[in-house]
Amino acid sequence: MSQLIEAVIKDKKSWGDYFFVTFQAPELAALAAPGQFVMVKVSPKGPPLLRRPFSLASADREEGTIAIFFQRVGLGTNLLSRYSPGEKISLIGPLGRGFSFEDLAFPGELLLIGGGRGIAPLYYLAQKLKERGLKVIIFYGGKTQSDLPLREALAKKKLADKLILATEDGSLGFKGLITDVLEQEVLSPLAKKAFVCGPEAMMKKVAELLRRWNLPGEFSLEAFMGCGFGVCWGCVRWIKRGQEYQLVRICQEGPVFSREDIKWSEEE
Amino acid sequence: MSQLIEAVIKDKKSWGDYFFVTFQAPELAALAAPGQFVMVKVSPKGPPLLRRPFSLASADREEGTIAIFFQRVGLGTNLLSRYSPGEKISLIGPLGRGFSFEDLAFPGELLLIGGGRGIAPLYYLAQKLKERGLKVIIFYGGKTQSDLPLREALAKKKLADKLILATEDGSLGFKGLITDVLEQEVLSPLAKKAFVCGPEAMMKKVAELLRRWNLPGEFSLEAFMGCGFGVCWGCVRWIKRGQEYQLVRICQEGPVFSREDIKWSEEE
Amino acid sequence: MVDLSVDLGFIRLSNPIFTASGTCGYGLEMIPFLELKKLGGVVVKGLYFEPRQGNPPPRLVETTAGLLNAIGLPGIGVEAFAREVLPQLHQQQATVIVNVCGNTDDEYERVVRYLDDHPGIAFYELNISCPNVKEGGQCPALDARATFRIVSRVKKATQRPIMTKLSPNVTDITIIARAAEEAGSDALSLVNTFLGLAVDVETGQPKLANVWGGLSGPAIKPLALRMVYQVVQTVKVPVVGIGGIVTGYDALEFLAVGAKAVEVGTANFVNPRVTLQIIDELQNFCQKKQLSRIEDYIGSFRPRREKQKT
Amino acid sequence: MVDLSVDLGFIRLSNPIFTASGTCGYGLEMIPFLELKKLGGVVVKGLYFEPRQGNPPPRLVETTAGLLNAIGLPGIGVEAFAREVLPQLHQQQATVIVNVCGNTDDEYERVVRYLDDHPGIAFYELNISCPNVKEGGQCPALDARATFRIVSRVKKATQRPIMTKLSPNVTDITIIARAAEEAGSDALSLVNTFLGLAVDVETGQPKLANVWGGLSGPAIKPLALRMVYQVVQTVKVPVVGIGGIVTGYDALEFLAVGAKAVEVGTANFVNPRVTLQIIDELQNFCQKKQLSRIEDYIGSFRPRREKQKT
Ligand SMILES: Cc1cc2nc3c(=O)[nH]c(=O)nc-3n(C[C@H](O)[C@H](O)[C@H](O)COP(=O)(O)OP(=O)(O)OC[C@H]3O[C@@H](n4cnc5c(N)ncnc54)[C@H](O)[C@@H]3O)c2cc1C
Ligand SMILES: Cc1cc2nc3c(=O)[nH]c(=O)nc-3n(C[C@H](O)[C@H](O)[C@H](O)COP(=O)(O)OP(=O)(O)OC[C@H]3O[C@@H](n4cnc5c(N)ncnc54)[C@H](O)[C@@H]3O)c2cc1C
Ligand SMILES: Cc1cc2nc3c(=O)[nH]c(=O)nc-3n(C[C@H](O)[C@H](O)[C@H](O)COP(=O)(O)O)c2cc1C
Ligand SMILES: Cc1cc2nc3c(=O)[nH]c(=O)nc-3n(C[C@H](O)[C@H](O)[C@H](O)COP(=O)(O)O)c2cc1C
Ligand code: FES
Ligand code: FES
Repeated sequence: MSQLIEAVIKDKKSWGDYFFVTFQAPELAALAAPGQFVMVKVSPKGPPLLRRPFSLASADREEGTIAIFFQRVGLGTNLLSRYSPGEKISLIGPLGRGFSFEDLAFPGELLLIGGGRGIAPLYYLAQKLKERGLKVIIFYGGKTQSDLPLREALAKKKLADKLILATEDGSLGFKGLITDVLEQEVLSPLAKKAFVCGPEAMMKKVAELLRRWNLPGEFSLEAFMGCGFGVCWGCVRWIKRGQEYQLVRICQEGPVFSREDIKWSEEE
Repeated sequence: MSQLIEAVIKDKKSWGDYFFVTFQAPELAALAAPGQFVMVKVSPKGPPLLRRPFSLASADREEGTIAIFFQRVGLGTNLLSRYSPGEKISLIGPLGRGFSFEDLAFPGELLLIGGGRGIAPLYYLAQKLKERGLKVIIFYGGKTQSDLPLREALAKKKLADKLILATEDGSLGFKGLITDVLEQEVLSPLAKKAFVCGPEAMMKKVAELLRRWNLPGEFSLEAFMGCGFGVCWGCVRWIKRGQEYQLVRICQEGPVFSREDIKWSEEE
Repeated sequence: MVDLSVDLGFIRLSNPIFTASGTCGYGLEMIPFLELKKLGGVVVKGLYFEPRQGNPPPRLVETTAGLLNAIGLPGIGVEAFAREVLPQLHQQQATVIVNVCGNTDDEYERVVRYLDDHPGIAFYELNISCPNVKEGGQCPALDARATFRIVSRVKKATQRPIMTKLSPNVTDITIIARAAEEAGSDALSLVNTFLGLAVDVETGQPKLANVWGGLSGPAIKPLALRMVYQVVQTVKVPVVGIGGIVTGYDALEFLAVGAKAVEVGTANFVNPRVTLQIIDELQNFCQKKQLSRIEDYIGSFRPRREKQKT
Repeated sequence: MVDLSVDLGFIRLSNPIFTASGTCGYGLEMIPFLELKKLGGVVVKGLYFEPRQGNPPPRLVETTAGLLNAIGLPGIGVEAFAREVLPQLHQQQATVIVNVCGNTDDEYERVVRYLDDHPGIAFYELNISCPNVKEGGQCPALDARATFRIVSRVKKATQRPIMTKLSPNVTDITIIARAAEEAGSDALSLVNTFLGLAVDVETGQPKLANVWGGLSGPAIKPLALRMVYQVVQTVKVPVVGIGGIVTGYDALEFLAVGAKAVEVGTANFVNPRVTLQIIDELQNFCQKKQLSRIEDYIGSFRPRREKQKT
């Protein structure tokens, strides 16, 4: 069950336009799972009027903390980036349905594929997968070097058995799209599933590859959200339910969906 | 000529809900006169949408600074109270017509009568009057002790030859309204003029006394202001022009008006 | 303790604060955040007879202090509603108001006839004012005759009281209000959303897939309040005010001009507990003003128009 | 260098950005902040034949992202305007548009007849849509026949082009737009303010002495934009868009849907240089988009309505 709380900012790290903010929020930490998100009131009185959704990038039950990792792209994220530790902010969460990984077991190998800020939910997921002793291969791509700020934390915390980086300008890791790298990947027979979050075009390309490889995959989708908790019906997307596509609320039945349920283009 | 500038906050003092904020604003300091005001953009994107007017509480040509003294009463003043030295804020000023004191000379004696935040323009005026060697008697009233935060600065800077304080609850100075004190005042034959700013009811009462005493007086009036520079016609008040009352823009032809030109009630 | 209950004539409600249709789902989604029985009423999402998908995405655009929506009334239809939702709402002891929709007069009638057979509904809100279904915001509430026709027909078809929800996109809302009243509407609610548009200047495309959308939120409050006041002055039936309400102060403005109750919409998205906060604020206001009943405040607006000088 | 000039048919203007009537005084008050000749046009305060005091104060209330005004068109009258203001505007090389008001059809006619004798006016904006003069927001622009009548009469009385300013407080603005066009209006401008109300809940009094006021500012932008688009689709004469414009992005939305120019109102109060900033933003936008003329952007809106799924 999700909650509406006032949380105190405990810590804040930043790299250019990217921010990692930790909140003291034991009520949410107790319930959180990777792939879920929170709705954040970035400005007490607005503008913007509405909350903004951010995936959980971490949650620690013992510490009673949760964290988000976000990129500054517009008004809301700009305001959010200005808060300092000690300040309070209103959160609703945890919301939505996260990744399914409970049925995965050693010696399974998982591909986590994140583009830019899309690394956020995967960063949390990787922690959980490593706790279960699974092998985690992380593909982390961006336009340029500065779009991959979590690479050091991923390495330091040993969240990836293999960390593959790619930048479009070649400033770090492979030069090109992360999907180019992925395409050249020789899939291990132990590969069990992929977890994906990133820009729409990237996710679409990954979905194609997974289909080709016949590998199960889960995608964390985005949509502009009016409420985040299922009352406005504003965040819908075409998702397969039974035999047909329906307009399904991302915030309620997602944001994580299986590859084969997602309608990737008008033609499908 | 008034200007639109971005000014850096140089200094900020506060006493409870009262704030004295100094801006580095040489363009405005060069033009400022007591009784004039500035329009302040308290929030870059709003709300509130509109600027807020504040009297100049000081201006120093050499330092290139101006100051405002304000009370926190609503959204705009609340936001304004949160700025810190070093931050920038958009100002328009100096605006309006200030007090006339150029024709006053030694050994003239002036009464400055301020209620609460109404002390702001008088604080500036007192500086100018003292520079001219005039005798200044300041009446400064409020609900309670904490409404008179400028009393110490007035004393320290020797801006008043006589500083008379009054509080409604008697916590400081005379117990009662500042107008009660004023009423008991034995007017010196040297008294030349009164300058008044404060709540409407107080100003009305002072106007009555001045009429009785046949003493010239100037009042700094307030009205909700849309623009502050004369284009919206939102700030009008009934003011005598020639033989009849007209609806005159406070921001353009005021905010300072002579007692006998102001319509104090519907009946007049 | 202040008595916040209000009398709509056909029903007395524990307080004048409802959640507005389309902004609290079927009510159940709000349960994590508030006890539904604490609300004066819960107006559930617009219901057609059949299930519907609604409009394609994107369905929402944020504007300054407003929200433009073109949801297009997706829904589960009356059957699933009566079977799955109503019993749960009943268990929560919610005062349920169903927002009734139809593509045709006939469909409105079928919806109420079907629902009349199911207990647990306090009354109906007849949604003849959604701007997001027909091209260019067309809806029956733009026309007095269409309003009269649908309301009369629904009135005859149901045992329950009906409240007709009006559109603000009209020259004179009092004409439509009167038509609804004459057709037998037991109450009126207003306003639904204002027809608006937003353009993505980079692509030259509309920001909403449906092109048009309905504007709600704080931006519209002064306009909604004006219309509620006009309608209160015109009709005898109770009026429920809607539009941009976020705080107790906002709700009081509507009550002052004579609304017997108010619905809170977009504000629920920002703060799902906002309705309870508003109820608290009404309590405090009445206490401060030494009013023992909120009904003593309703209609207290005294518009003294100053003599105009030209 | 991008060519920002726009052609209204009867006049070519250096750029599509005007200051809106009532929000830049008589233009002269803006001189401390900007060079008037840099603007596409300066629409001065509404002018009646005689001087007027306007409405009693309070005349303004701020709302969320909006401003409710009941100024009531105070002004110096045509004589003082022609004698004292026009020569100064001329000296500033401003493109002057006079906002023409009247209590009667006759007064509108007298205003333009009088002003026709004075040089230095580019064209007239016929204000038939001010909600702050008559009780309850009544004005000719609510009615197609009244609109037709006044516009025809003024058209016959003047040598100068006229642009009719429409009210948004109507069910179907295209009907009024067509009436004005048929009556000979050379252009249309829209929107004037939306009729609104604000209540002081402490006193139960209206916040404006005039009770009603007109809402302007960012709050109304999506509604104004929708109406401008509807009118552009309906008439052949050029349309000038107004309502809530603050940034170049806002202006571009109106140009995209086909407005040939825009007027900036309330935003001037917050930032008296905003119009120049908008002009800069248009420049930059065109450069980025490699458009050599802003006119290539005007009307570029392509409303692809996604097929609706119900
Ligand atoms: C379930 C979910 C989880 C998310 N998790 C994260 C996260 O962990 N970290 C993170 O950085 N971001 C995340 N996002 C995206 C984040 O919510 C948006 O970046 C944010 O709302 C933008 O707000 P803004 O006010 O700064 O931008 P706005 O001013 O609203 O918009 C700025 C620009 O971003 C575009 N934009 C806005 N929202 C979206 C969106 N949802 N998708 C694509 N483009 C958009 C706008 O079109 C505009 O061009 C998530 C979104 C969803 C739906
Ligand atoms: C020429 C001029 C000079 C001023 N100089 C000063 C000054 O030096 N120091 C200072 O503290 N204040 C001064 N004021 C008043 C100041 O502008 C207001 O207090 C301020 O605008 C309130 O803004 P807000 O957003 O905080 O309050 P809001 O949220 O707008 O209002 C809060 C409360 O204050 C009331 N209020 C708002 N404006 C006024 C007003 N103009 N008069 C009376 N009540 C009002 C409202 O009705 C409301 O009850 C001056 C006003 C004018 C017109
Ligand atoms: C996302 C959304 C969905 C809505 N759906 C409905 C609906 O199904 N039926 C209806 O009568 N009104 C609907 N409305 C209108 C609201 O009930 C309400 O009339 C309007 O939003 C104005 O109130 P507000 O400003 O408090 O939001 C909807 C509004 C929004 C924002
Ligand atoms: C204070 C004020 C005064 C106005 N006076 C006039 C006027 O004299 N004539 C007129 O046609 N419109 C008048 N208007 C309407 C504006 O010209 C404009 O149509 C409206 O404000 C919407 O634009 P905005 O949202 O950019 O302000 C006035 C608006 C305001 C806010
Ligand atoms: S964001 Fe409101 S239903 Fe999903
Ligand atoms: S505040 Fe706009 S004219 Fe005075």
